[in-house]
Amino acid sequence: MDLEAMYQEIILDHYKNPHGRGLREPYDGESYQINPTCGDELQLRVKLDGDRIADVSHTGQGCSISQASVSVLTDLVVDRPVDDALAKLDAFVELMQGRGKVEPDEDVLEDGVAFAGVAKYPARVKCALLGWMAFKAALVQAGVEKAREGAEIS
Amino acid sequence: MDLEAMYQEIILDHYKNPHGRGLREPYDGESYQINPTCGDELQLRVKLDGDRIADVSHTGQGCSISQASVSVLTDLVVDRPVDDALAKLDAFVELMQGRGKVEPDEDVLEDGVAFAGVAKYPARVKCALLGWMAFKAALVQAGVEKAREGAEIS
Amino acid sequence: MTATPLEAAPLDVAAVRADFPILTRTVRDGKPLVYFDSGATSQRPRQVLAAERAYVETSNSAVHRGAHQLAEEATDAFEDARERVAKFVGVDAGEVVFTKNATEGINLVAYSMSNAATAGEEAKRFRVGEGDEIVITEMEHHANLVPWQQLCRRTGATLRWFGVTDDGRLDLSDIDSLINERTKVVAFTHQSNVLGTVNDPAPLVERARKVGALTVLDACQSVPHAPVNLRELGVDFAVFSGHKMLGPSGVGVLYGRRELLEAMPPFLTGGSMIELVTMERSTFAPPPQKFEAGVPMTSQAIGLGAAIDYLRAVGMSAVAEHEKQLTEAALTALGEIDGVRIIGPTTTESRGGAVSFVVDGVHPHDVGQVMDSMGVAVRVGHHCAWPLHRRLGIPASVRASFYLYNSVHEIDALVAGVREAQRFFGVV
Amino acid sequence: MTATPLEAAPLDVAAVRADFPILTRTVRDGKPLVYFDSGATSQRPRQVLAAERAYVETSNSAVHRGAHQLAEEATDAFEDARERVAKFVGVDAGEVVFTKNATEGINLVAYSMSNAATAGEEAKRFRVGEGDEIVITEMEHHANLVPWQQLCRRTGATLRWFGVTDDGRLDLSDIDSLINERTKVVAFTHQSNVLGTVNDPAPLVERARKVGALTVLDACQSVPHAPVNLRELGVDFAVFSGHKMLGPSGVGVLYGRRELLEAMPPFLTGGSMIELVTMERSTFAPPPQKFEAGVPMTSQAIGLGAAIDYLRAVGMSAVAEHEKQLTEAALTALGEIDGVRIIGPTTTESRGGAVSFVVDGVHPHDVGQVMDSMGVAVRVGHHCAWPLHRRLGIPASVRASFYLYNSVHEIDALVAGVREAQRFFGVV
Ligand SMILES: Cc1ncc(COP(=O)(O)O)c(C=O)c1O
Ligand SMILES: Cc1ncc(COP(=O)(O)O)c(C=O)c1O
Repeated sequence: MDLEAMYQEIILDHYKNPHGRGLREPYDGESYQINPTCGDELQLRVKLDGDRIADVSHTGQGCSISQASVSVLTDLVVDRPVDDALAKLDAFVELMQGRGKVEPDEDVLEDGVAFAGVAKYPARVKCALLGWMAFKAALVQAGVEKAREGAEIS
Repeated sequence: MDLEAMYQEIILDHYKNPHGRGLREPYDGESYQINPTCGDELQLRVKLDGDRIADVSHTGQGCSISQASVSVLTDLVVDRPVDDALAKLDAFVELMQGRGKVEPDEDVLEDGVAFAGVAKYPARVKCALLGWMAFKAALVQAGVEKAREGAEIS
Repeated sequence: MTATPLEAAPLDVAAVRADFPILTRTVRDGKPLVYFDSGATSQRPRQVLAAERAYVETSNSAVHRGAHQLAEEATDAFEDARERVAKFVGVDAGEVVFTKNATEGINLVAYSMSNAATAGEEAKRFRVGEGDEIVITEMEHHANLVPWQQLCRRTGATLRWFGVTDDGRLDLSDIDSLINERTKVVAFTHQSNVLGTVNDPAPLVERARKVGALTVLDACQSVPHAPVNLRELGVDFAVFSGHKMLGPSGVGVLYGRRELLEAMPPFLTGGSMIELVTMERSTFAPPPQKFEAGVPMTSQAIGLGAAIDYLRAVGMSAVAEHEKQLTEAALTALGEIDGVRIIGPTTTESRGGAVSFVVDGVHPHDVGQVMDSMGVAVRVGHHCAWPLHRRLGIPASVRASFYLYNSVHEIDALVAGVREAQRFFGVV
Repeated sequence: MTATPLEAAPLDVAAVRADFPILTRTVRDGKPLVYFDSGATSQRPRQVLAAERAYVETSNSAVHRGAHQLAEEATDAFEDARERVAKFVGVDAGEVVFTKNATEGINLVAYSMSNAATAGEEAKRFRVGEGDEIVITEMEHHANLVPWQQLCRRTGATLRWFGVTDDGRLDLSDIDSLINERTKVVAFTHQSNVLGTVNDPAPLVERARKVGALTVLDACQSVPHAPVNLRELGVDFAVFSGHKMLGPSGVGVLYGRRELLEAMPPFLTGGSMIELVTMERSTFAPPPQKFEAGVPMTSQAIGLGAAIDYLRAVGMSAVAEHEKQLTEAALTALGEIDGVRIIGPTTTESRGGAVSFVVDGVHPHDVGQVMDSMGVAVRVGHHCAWPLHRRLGIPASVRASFYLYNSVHEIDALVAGVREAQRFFGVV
């Protein structure tokens, strides 16, 4: 196994300097997620501005993968239309649940493509999805009904 | 397997003409036993006369082995001192639980030695012991404290 | 011309038998084994042994808990087995809970229901108490009877049941009164392990739905022997056991409709079924994990997956057809013997391959002993269906139960055994 | 001169390893497997596989139910396994109940206690309700915590617990107030699956006896690793799992003192555990059958018997001594690495072979991933002891757990893994 293939530079960079960290007010939806197998936790807030994601803020503790993933998420969705964000969410979930067999679309996922290697390690997929589960749940709480649809994350 | 070795003539004779059959009054102790794996049942009564077993009467339904065994029991214990009967009980239980490796004493067990072959078939041991369990329990009910001791039957 | 689908190919008994090492052994001084006790437990083909062994020798580790390669492989193999089981009975993997046997599955539902009393609002529909009724049938195996008696004992609910007709069919004449507004559960067997009777779930499911009762199907004797699609049957829960369908002992299956498993309170608790644990309180994982506390029967689930592959390869329709032939042969041959009384339907109409009977004048135990001396393994007793035997007025019976590895000429041994028992005990 | 008893012979690791096929495999592109996850589940030697296979290929059938030769052989083999298990821990066969895992064993006791509310007078001593207390510890595995929480929930009893000291020992300073006249159960682990800490049952058993409380020992991590005599320890109940002691998955053991098992109400109900069944009510068989509903994990119990033979042949003192050496080596080597903090006792005094630690600046999941890439299988997370981790102020840890087949030089791989994780994540 090639450690570097999994822990791409991009992942390590986001892990060391996570974007969007710290909880901010005001917000429209919030979610608290835990990974029951390792005790990692994440609290995430979403602020909407009409159909646009205005802000994503978060705090918590976790491994490099979960921390980097929520940082990338922040980059991907903030300042985007909700529909775009949901499309990215679906694409990311599909990538992560693809057992390494899904070819990621860099136009959609940007830095998120770095997680392609993680998809080969089922035990880490949960880590990578933790932030996205929180994002989805926070959107639902913020009243974005269509966030209920789409990929199921587990 | 030799069927004749298990179903000795003596057993078949007792089966066809069971001794002591029918419930009689008066009695001092009574017991109802069932074999949970096959549903066989046996009701048995004991009448004491001081330290002597005055009568054993029984009814029920069961296979040739359980029927013959209670018939032999009747022959062995009726008109004997309680101590003798308990010694026979212990000897019979020992024989039956001996997996065919115990040499029966004909002086003690008389017709009961015919069950030596049955001891090789664990599933049938329970059948052979059903009447003896009932006898033991009935003695206890009749106030014979020492019937509590001795071989455990299960 | 199109190729014949696999399912339509008749079963090649000789080829099947070659996969079961135990069938080549002899018993009681060299008699070839005639195994007619698959209703109690079936034999395992070498493919099942090989699958378990391969797992143990290459990937064995604790599932859902580790992050190393072995744990990954083990988790994949385990979940893959779950998929196979689910597909085999037409449901989703998330609706399949692995238990130790079918008995645990029924107890799980019964205990979850009494646990609902102290669980949250989402579990409300599972609550039972005084005035509520649980309906079963008089032909149930103890596994689908005693847990409901105990649930009633714990909660104050009342147990009621469908009777059985003299010819061994379910008497549904009082269905509308038996299943009523007070009914919380209707639990019944798909196929009787004694009579062979196959019950049509449709009327029971329909009536139960109408009154809002949950249905629990005991599929122990149907899933191994015929194509069964639980979704199509429309039952809420169903159970079956691995050891009765060529799989290992120690693994059973509970199917539950997803929304029910989601709302139902947990039963066994401990590791791997939790979401969050503090000393004060815990929350629980989504199903099926919620119902699988502790390290599971991993290699056994994998063995069950291999058993299902085996059954699929043979084809369940072919299995059913083969058993029908065996049953027909047995019913005919036994029916021709004076003094033999068959318990249950005497034709193969809505009937599976368990043939129980009594021999006038010879106790079932003695019949079994004679058979055993001839190498024929049948079961004697009440087969864990004591009330049914009482209903039929007999203390016990002899049961021959068939499976895909039995050949029609083995029926001759069964008949010879009965005749020998009659001769030996002097009733002919 | 007398012969040296087998127990005194040191363990021959190379010979032992040769019996475990999985240990010769490689992982992650050809790295030799270093298996340090036996605390989660152990590997099975070929002798265990052979015993199961021999059973399945010659005697497989339903135990305690049949009268044919296979059923006899199966019942004998199964009961023989029970005898071996009993002897191994110094108790009687009638006191050994086979469960699917240790988790089921603890749930069995907890549910029997709530069932006592609706059972007869003989079960009175098992009843719990409001005002009663259940005492556990903060170092319990979820399996010995959540079932007690749920028992409290069902009955209204209160859960209380012993704390853990900073160095990972049980804090018994408040034993006299924690275990008091209201206490019904004292449940505690013999050896922590995280800290390695070995708890002396004596003071807890003594105090519990004084107040009439029942003791339940979680022996999951002690029975596999050292000589344990449950009778001498004086506990009322104990549980352990086959899969952690070289045996198959799917089989666990509950020990209960005979008089308690006799008086305790049943838990799972169904076939084989009954005495008399009518539609209205049932009575139950004596223990252990009373607690073994349905067809049991037969070949697995037999495999466990073979695992015990294997452990006895090696000698449990030799196993314990060998693990002590491994633990000593690990504690020393890890102690020398800057930035590594060992969780739990740092000497081998009253301590078994589970060594958990954290690496400053590197999350346990990431440490585990690096280890895995080097072929070293450790466990990361809270190891089903979340409250303990919270108490120690850490979300998770890395655990290396040892068994008889680990060699001391494998500790080098553990150390190399930690150093590589530190290098890779740039914390050194
Ligand atoms: C201390 C302890 N208790 C209980 C258990 C539960 O054992 P099982 O999962 O086999 O039921 C384990 C292992 O997971 C353990 O380490
Ligand atoms: C109809 C039926 N239900 C339930 C059971 C119980 O299955 P198990 O003993 O595997 O739990 C059996 C088999 O014994 C059965 O035949």
